[in-house]
Amino acid sequence: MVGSSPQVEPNLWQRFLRLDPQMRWGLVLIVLIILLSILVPLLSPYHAERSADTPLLRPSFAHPFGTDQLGRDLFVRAFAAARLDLLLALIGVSIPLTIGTFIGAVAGTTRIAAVSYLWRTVVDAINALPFFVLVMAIVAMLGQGVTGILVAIALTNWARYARLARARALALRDVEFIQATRLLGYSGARTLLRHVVPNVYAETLAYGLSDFALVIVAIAGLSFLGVGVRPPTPEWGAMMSEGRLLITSEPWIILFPGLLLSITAISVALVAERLVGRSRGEFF
Amino acid sequence: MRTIAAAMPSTALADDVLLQVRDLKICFRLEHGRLLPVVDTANLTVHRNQAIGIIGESGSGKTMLCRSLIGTLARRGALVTAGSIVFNRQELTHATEGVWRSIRGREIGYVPQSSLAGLNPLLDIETQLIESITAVQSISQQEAGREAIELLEKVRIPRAKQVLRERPYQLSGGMRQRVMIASAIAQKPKLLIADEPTTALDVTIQREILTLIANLRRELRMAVIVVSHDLAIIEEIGDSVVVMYAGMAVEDGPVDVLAHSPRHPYTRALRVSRVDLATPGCEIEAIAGSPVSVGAWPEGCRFWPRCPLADDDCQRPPHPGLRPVGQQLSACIHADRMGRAA
Amino acid sequence: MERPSELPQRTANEGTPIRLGGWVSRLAGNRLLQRLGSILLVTFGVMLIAFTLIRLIPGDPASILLGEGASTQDREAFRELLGLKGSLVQQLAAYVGGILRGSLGTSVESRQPVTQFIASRLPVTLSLIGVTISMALVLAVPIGILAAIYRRTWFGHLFRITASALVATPTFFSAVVAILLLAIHFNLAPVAGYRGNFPANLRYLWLPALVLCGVQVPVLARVLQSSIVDTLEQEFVETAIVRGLPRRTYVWRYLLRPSLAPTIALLGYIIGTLLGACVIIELIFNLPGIGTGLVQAVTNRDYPTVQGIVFVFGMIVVLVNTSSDLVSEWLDPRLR
Amino acid sequence: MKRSSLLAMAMVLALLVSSVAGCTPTERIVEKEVEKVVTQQVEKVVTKEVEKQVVVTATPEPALGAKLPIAKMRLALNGPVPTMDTYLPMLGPAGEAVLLATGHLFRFDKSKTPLPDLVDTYSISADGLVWTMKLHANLKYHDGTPLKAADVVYSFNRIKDAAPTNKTLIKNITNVEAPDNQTVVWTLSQPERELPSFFANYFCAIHPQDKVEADKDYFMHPLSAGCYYIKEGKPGDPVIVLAENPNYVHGPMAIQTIELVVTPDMTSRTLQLGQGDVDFVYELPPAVRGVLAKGVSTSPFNIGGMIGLVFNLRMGEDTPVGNNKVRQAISLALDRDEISTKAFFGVATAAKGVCPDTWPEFVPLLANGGKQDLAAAKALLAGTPCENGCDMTLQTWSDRGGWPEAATVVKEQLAKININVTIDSVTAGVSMARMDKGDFEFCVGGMGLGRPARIWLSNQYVPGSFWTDKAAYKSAEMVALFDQAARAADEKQYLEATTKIQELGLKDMPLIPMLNRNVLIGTRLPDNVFAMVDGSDIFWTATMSEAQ
Repeated sequence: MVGSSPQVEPNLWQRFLRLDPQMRWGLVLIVLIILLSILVPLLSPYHAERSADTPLLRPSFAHPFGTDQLGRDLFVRAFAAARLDLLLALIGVSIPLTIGTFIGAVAGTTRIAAVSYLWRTVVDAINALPFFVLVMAIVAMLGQGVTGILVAIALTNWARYARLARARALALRDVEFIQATRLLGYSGARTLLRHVVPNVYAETLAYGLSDFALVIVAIAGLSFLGVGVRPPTPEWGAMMSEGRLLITSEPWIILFPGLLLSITAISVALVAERLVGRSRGEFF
Repeated sequence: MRTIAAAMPSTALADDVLLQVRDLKICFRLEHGRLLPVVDTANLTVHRNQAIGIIGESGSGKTMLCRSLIGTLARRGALVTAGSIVFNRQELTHATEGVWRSIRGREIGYVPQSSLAGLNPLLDIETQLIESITAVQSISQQEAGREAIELLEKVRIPRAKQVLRERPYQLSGGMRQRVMIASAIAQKPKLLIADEPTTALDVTIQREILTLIANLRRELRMAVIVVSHDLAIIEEIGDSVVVMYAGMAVEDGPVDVLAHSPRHPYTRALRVSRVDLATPGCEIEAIAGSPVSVGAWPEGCRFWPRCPLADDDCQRPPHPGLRPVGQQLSACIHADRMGRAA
Repeated sequence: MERPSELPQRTANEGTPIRLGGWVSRLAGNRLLQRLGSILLVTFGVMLIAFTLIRLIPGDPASILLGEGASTQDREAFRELLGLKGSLVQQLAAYVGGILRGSLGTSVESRQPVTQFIASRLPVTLSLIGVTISMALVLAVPIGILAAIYRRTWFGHLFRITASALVATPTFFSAVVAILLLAIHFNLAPVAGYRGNFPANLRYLWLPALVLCGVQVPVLARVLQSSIVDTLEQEFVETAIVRGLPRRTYVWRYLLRPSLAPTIALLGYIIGTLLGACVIIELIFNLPGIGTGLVQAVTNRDYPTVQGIVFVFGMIVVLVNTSSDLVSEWLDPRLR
Repeated sequence: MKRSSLLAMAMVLALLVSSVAGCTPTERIVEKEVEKVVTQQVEKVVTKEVEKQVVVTATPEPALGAKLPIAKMRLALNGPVPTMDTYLPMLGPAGEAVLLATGHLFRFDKSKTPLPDLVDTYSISADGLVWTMKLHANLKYHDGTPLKAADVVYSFNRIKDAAPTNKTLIKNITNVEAPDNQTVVWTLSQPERELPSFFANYFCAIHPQDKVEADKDYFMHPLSAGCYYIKEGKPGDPVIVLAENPNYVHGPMAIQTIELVVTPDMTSRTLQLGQGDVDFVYELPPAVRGVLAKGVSTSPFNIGGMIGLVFNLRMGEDTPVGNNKVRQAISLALDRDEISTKAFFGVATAAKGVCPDTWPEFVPLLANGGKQDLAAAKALLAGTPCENGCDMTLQTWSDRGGWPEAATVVKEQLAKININVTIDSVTAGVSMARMDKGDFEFCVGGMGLGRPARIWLSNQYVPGSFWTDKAAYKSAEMVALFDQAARAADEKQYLEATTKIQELGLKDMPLIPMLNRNVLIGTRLPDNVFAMVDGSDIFWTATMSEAQ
């Protein structure tokens, strides 16, 4: 409105400064953890799975996080674990995101009445069941380990994205430009692909970020119960369950991986909450 | 705070003046501390048992003026930035919440604008009335019950006993408006402010509500302020009229005087454009242009862009205030010229 | 562990439009029928999911559990035990029939009926959930009100950030910290274990419930805050202010009661996250509930028990959903 | 806005950091010295002879002996008690409850010798084939129903063919009958000097026939002629309270009530002991070797047996597991001392022979004294499937303190003779089920169940018993040796036979002994009570007379 100097494209740093503190802190922490999870295992002299020193050393300069029962350096293991957890969570979110969005969009646009009944039984039932319980049950059937977890999370999480996508697609159905496409004689598929899915995708993507925080915690939770990734592979949940034994005498074994997991989950959640809040104009 | 306010030497008030609003300025609080004026130099005087009508197009600030009289500006994110409100010899512009709470309901009754949704949907009518009654004096429940029935009868609601037990969604629009008025006068206030009491009702019900308000004024010897955008209603109920335009009072005087000899072009334009008075078959004059939007008020007299008598003097700041012309007050610098031309 | 941002917004004035002009009298019956219908559909859905769980096993479950060396006769008996006989439809019919008769199959590990295993453990989980919900409501209501009234002050911002941080904190980490601080260091609660009857078991349940509240209270408080903020904009709240009603009546009758109902309506949805967290908390605090039962069944690959527990979890969610809907509609006619 | 988000971040971090700092108050410093004291004493005691079970009080001031009888002792069990019916396969905890709350003909004492319990006197015929046992006069169950000899006959016949272990002991019993209410006569096909220890185990509990057959879930609240009976709770409950049996023949007991608290999770058991919710915990995780808290003393205890590697001989000679030379090489490649220190913190000591080194039957037969000899191991591998590297899967029990760590150390050691081991850590229940079906390659196993040595050895080498069936080891020569031991007239012949058994065992090597199965027991009990309570994993509590 007020005439001012031509809007110069703000570079990344200026745009970063303009973000509100919650978003800024979140991003800083996430980037920090990702950087460390790449650098620490590379630069550190110790190997994540082989014993480095006498067991159960207190946190010292040589071993910032101390050593566990088998003498392995926990600082390296914690950040090696970060790599695995973040990777698993990334896959654990992206697969169900794409499947769920597509199915939801299709279910939202089709006119077949039976779809809504089928939907109410299958998808609402999956969403009714607690996420963690269903994932554990599927892992029991498919067998433990990384693939088991990823498939279980995909089979459970797609329903949440599908429901979101369907709701958005239904809302879009009577929006003018969708009706216009039907008037212009576009085929159902073309409307769906060119118009509905991109619209729905914007929303589920934002939701996917807040889901990312949950999936990291779920994966760690599974391994904590001894049902997910199994020792001796470095993984936050497994490390915490190993350290739980010595909670009275050497509490840092369980607290440091837990702290890292919490900080990652919290920072992703804080960033997601700003994004999701803004993109859906939702007050929370 | 209360005591200090009372001690302030208020201007020499005739003892029967109940409410005196002088050059009031109300602004909305925007982000980064910026203020958007909505009401600027509003003036109003209400005597005991007097009925005042406030007329103005939407956006003229009349509702915000009423809200400033009952102290609910903060809820809307607005505040009084200048001028004074003296009610019953008590300065209210910077009154604390405690002071306001002692005035709301007891001294000033208020019927909000869209009052059809003004009743709590979860409570039945009886509880909501008894709440208002027992807010001021602590009397027993049966006492309050009887008084509630009395109130309903006073506002002419048939089968009062049965209505008490019903929930708001079970009543018709007119009935709900009557209950709102009943709960407003429950504590026998000295002044009743009704903000567009009849807008959402159909015509037949409007007549009943207006006669009800007139009767209540007489019975309870209370002053009444009725706000509307419909001149017919104002003329019927009000002793005198205040015409608001773009946040300021442009004319203030007795109803009949303003009816036949308005001293401000806007008041005259309003009269002329009334549908119910138009003689069939001839043109109805509409006011030129469109109502000015808040915050974009022109310099000088704010009506000059739409005023047939406008000339260069009108456009020069400062905007003219109310000054006595004949039997009324007018904010138009050519007010006396208008008297001759009509 | 659901995300608050994806909770459906069923606050008073957003979802069902308040029909101002005279309520249309509708058939109460069809509303009940409609609800019953959707309950049955979701229940059947849960049954279907529990049923397909076992069919997810790659290869033949009998050979996985019995090993290659088992004789075909043993294998057939085992497939019978798992209910894998006959065509898919027959199996489904047998499974649903079994549930209606109240049997969820027999456990592979202990050869006892699954229903008996669950029945002995269910009271523990239910009492944990009960204590957690009541504790969460007691804590969330005051915080929600304060957060709503002071949302523009520093308290509002602090609440928003801490809430989203707490919701994202992994429950098992906060459990470990709670045990370290409250149980071991300050010796306020037993470290683990459980004792049967009602008043005695509260001593074992309050700490796990507090840890669960770490996630439930922020979610509930945020939902309450948003519904109070909506109520604040309502007209009848303005009437209450204008009447100069006493502060206590104003807060309780005009601020809290109209906002409680939408919060309770969402309680049913939040229960899903609570049950998920229960599994881990039961393990850490060693409470013999169906959560530890599930972990045990999963590690021992006891398929029928896993199937039964998943079904029971589904039923708890459906039950709580329905009852929270009924309570909220009874509390607030606008939601009907 | 900026200030508040900083505040929130600081608050969350402060909460988490304080929890770490929270556990380094003065209490930790006290623990430091005490820990030094304990570790020295642990080495001193273990190297000496564990047999004497010198009780080590870790806390500086020795806890005074409590006045007997003490009211209550709370024992943490690592699993629920499924049923009180003895013949169902037992897993640890159920054994304790059954032994305490049911009547037995004989009962083990502290040093595991079977003493007559319900039996008053017994005599053996010259040819050792007929045993006549006389029960005590007017024996009663805890609710007063009289106990008759016919109950003994019924109880034995009921479990005769279903006995879970040790067919060797009872396969020679051909007949049992009760001529009158107090005498029971057993006829055997072959002399068996260890018969009383069979009756002292928990599978042969005495129950009245009419009551058992009348009530479908009798075993949820069985009658007890033993030292305790179930006062509160039933099998499957989280807490079972055993009260002293007023009609017990040798009563009254030194401990009036025993509370069995079911805590499957090993960490929770340790924390409960530290917190004082529980007085006695078996098998503490060795990593907790230090003192948990004031008033808790932990001491190593040989629960009779070894920890070793069990091989699945069902796989043929052509596979790494089935090949004898590979197994010999693995035994040589193990550094038992490193496993002991790393995985068990020195609690379970390195093995030198097949039996625990404290037993009379012990003979140091392990090649190279059990020490690691990589060169010899590599030489042995020549000409075997593992000549230039092979893969093997090692199964371990995840709920036994120190076992998963032992598996990890074994994996690191075997990598030196390029045998690549992958670890499969499962719960004991799953592992046993898999081993029964031969669904494993080799597994970390614990050979417990105490003495006598011949029975313990038969457990590993005689077909039809626990470990032998799992390893599917069949050797006629071994069975002949065991018969010879059973018939041994005197101690010398008996020791000769057991030594030959051990030599053959190490030659065929179905199992590789690794460590003496010392377990860390934790207790808050006063010394004199603790002296009564500890015992092998078959539990023993003293009567008042024995305690004095």
